[in-house]
Amino acid sequence: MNKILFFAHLRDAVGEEFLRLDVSGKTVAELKAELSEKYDLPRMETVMTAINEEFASNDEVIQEGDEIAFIPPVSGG
Amino acid sequence: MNKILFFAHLRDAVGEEFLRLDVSGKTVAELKAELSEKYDLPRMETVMTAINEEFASNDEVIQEGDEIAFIPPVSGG
Amino acid sequence: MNERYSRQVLFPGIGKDGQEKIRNKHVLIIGAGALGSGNAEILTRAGVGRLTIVDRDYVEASNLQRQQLYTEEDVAEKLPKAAAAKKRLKAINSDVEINAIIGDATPELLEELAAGVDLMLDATDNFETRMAMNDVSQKYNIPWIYGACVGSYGMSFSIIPGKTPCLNCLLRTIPLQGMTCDTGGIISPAVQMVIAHQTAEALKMLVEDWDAVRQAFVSFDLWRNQYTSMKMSKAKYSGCLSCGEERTYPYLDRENMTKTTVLCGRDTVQIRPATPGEISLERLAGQLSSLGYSVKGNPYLVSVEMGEERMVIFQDGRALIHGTKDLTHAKTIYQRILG
Amino acid sequence: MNERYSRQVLFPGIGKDGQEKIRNKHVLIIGAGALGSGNAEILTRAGVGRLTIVDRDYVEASNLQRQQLYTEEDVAEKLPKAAAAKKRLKAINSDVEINAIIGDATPELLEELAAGVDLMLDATDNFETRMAMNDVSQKYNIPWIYGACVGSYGMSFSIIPGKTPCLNCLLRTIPLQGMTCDTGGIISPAVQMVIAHQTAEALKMLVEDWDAVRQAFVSFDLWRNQYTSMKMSKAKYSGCLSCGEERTYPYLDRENMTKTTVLCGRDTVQIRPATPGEISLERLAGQLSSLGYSVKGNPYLVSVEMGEERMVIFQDGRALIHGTKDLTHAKTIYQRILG
Repeated sequence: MNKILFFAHLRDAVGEEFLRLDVSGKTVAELKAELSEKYDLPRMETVMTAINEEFASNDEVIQEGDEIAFIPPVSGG
Repeated sequence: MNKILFFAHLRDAVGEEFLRLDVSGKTVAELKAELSEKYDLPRMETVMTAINEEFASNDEVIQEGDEIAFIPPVSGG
Repeated sequence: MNERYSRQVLFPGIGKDGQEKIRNKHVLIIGAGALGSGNAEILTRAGVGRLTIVDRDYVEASNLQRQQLYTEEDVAEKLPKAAAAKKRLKAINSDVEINAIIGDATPELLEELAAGVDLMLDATDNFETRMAMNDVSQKYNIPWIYGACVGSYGMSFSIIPGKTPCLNCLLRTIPLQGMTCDTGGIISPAVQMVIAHQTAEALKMLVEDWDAVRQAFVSFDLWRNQYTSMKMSKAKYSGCLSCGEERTYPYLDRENMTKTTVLCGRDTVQIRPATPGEISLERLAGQLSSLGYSVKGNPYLVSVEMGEERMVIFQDGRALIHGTKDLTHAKTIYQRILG
Repeated sequence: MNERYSRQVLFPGIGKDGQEKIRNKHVLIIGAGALGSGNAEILTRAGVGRLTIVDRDYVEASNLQRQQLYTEEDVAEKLPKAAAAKKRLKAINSDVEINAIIGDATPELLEELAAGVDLMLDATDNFETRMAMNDVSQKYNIPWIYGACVGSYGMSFSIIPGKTPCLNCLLRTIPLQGMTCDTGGIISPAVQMVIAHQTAEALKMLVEDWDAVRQAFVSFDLWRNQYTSMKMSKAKYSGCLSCGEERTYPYLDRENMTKTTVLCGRDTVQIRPATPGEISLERLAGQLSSLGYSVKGNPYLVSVEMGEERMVIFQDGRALIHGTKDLTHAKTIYQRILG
């Protein structure tokens, strides 16, 4: 099982602070594509991903028990 | 085994951000007294304690695997 | 839409209704030092209806490094902080009613000011005043937001009567000899971080979004890169004298306050802490001298030079401030060092 | 000990030597909006030697809610932000040399300013300028600190050439259609929280305490009570064109910049983004109209009224700004909405 956390507007789009899903074996890119379709999430390809509080690239493979966080970069200032 | 985290001046007194010690079965008060003596920590009776990121009173008993944090209240402003 | 607040109204947590609510609220800020000036500026910019600020001090050169409303001119004029703050806040937002009170935040004054206040913000530098705010909060059912910092370390906690634990539940007694900005130093990022937390909580309460209010006690250290959130549901103490069933509001009682007396015929004020405690004189002397103060000591007392005054501290926490007859000034000096 | 900085010198992370180092440093701040004004005030109070501030905008009423150096008088006088900031900063600390530049932070200007600068602080409102800062940082070996916020959400990351990943490693390309303060709103606690992180990192770098510099990418949401620290050691990308072995500094190249042109004989500016991308017009129109803007659209374009101007945005990111001939002003409007 995996815990998937959403930050900023992604949290509003998903409607929950986190989801519990079994996504082990998938790459980050695959998970992004799946969630993007299911929740109509905007521009997921630009969103940063942390696995267990460490930066993860789009081709990293998710393991059982990993905690995933999606962190959208913003430009306001 | 337990992880024990120190904040603010306690961290400087201990010289480490955290210690790994087996302290299960002890109360918070007992652990405070022990550390206070070993590291010459000032006024530990006024320091707040979190066990697994939850407030713990002085008579709470520490369990195996618990993470303990010592957070000294300060008065500056 | 009022153009001035447009970016805040766009934020879904506030919106038009929230802005209207902010406009109708009255906030009391105790202290106009680092936390007080920063909190006051943010709430003034946010368009709060009324702001009452209490402070007993005047602006000094050593304040400018972190106290954001003040300028070199305020130091030159030795303006009281509350007055200097009001001047700047009016230039920032003339729509906000600013009530500046130059004086000591005694329990009597706090009780007097409590009527009609929607929220209190803690920007004081000592636990005695905080414990009095805490009792006033419980007695008059007014939420308040604790905030404090020293060095690069700080903390904040939102206290809502009837819902969260109170400060007395957490501390049980006033800690003596805590670290203060005069003994541990302070950098302004730590101040700003506490202010960020206090004002976010304040805005949530002003727009009455009670579900968004943080349940956890936050503490952080910006130099050591630490941040922790401590859940507080188990911290409520049923025997608490401030918020428990048999409450007595002990910190509104004169008996439990620091006592100040001018010593007859001498240019000296005596300070007696509310709860006498054992002070480690050796540790205090070491700490003060490593900070560059000129310190003398023996097993019974520590004597420290502080500008024009000299403070002598005894083991039970009692102190003599030589070189002044001003009670409020003497208490300020005492609390700067002993918290 | 200079009384003014005494509380900062007392902090063990700074001390006398650190204060001396701060005094000898030159910091470049890009942007004098919310992050820029707050960062500039803290570094000025801290006693930095020299501060250069670049901004292309002037003070407007909607800035006052969160931009801490400005007053109602600055709005009335329509002062350029860099000039208004300088006026206030000099009143706060006359010892600091303030260099105010009123203009667009183009790659050319950034390269010109880089000489002799010890540190750059990001306080801009768009990724194009940030990517140019990032390339300048790598090319001239100057650390910089990324900071950004929208709503109650914000983030910060310290970038040290040769040591940490750079912004181009993280993003790989400029995100189009990010959230901005003009589309998501902003509350000032979020601004202050970013500033707290940026200035803490800045002080560490100014006193050359490189071990204390935060290795993690911080992001937080003050309304939703979230905070996370993401370790970044694995983020460094060897093929990065900004910091990798075969670097080309692509964002210093005119080719990769947003192009602005006045359309001949019309009161209109055309904007062409550096990297054309597919914009979801439907989403954009929905977002803008739910924010209260007057919006019209069809499958090929979205048209939105923005005060005295009207902006028409096409699917590839190209836009026409009607009602102005001022290139910088048009680019400001475009980046406000599209980031």
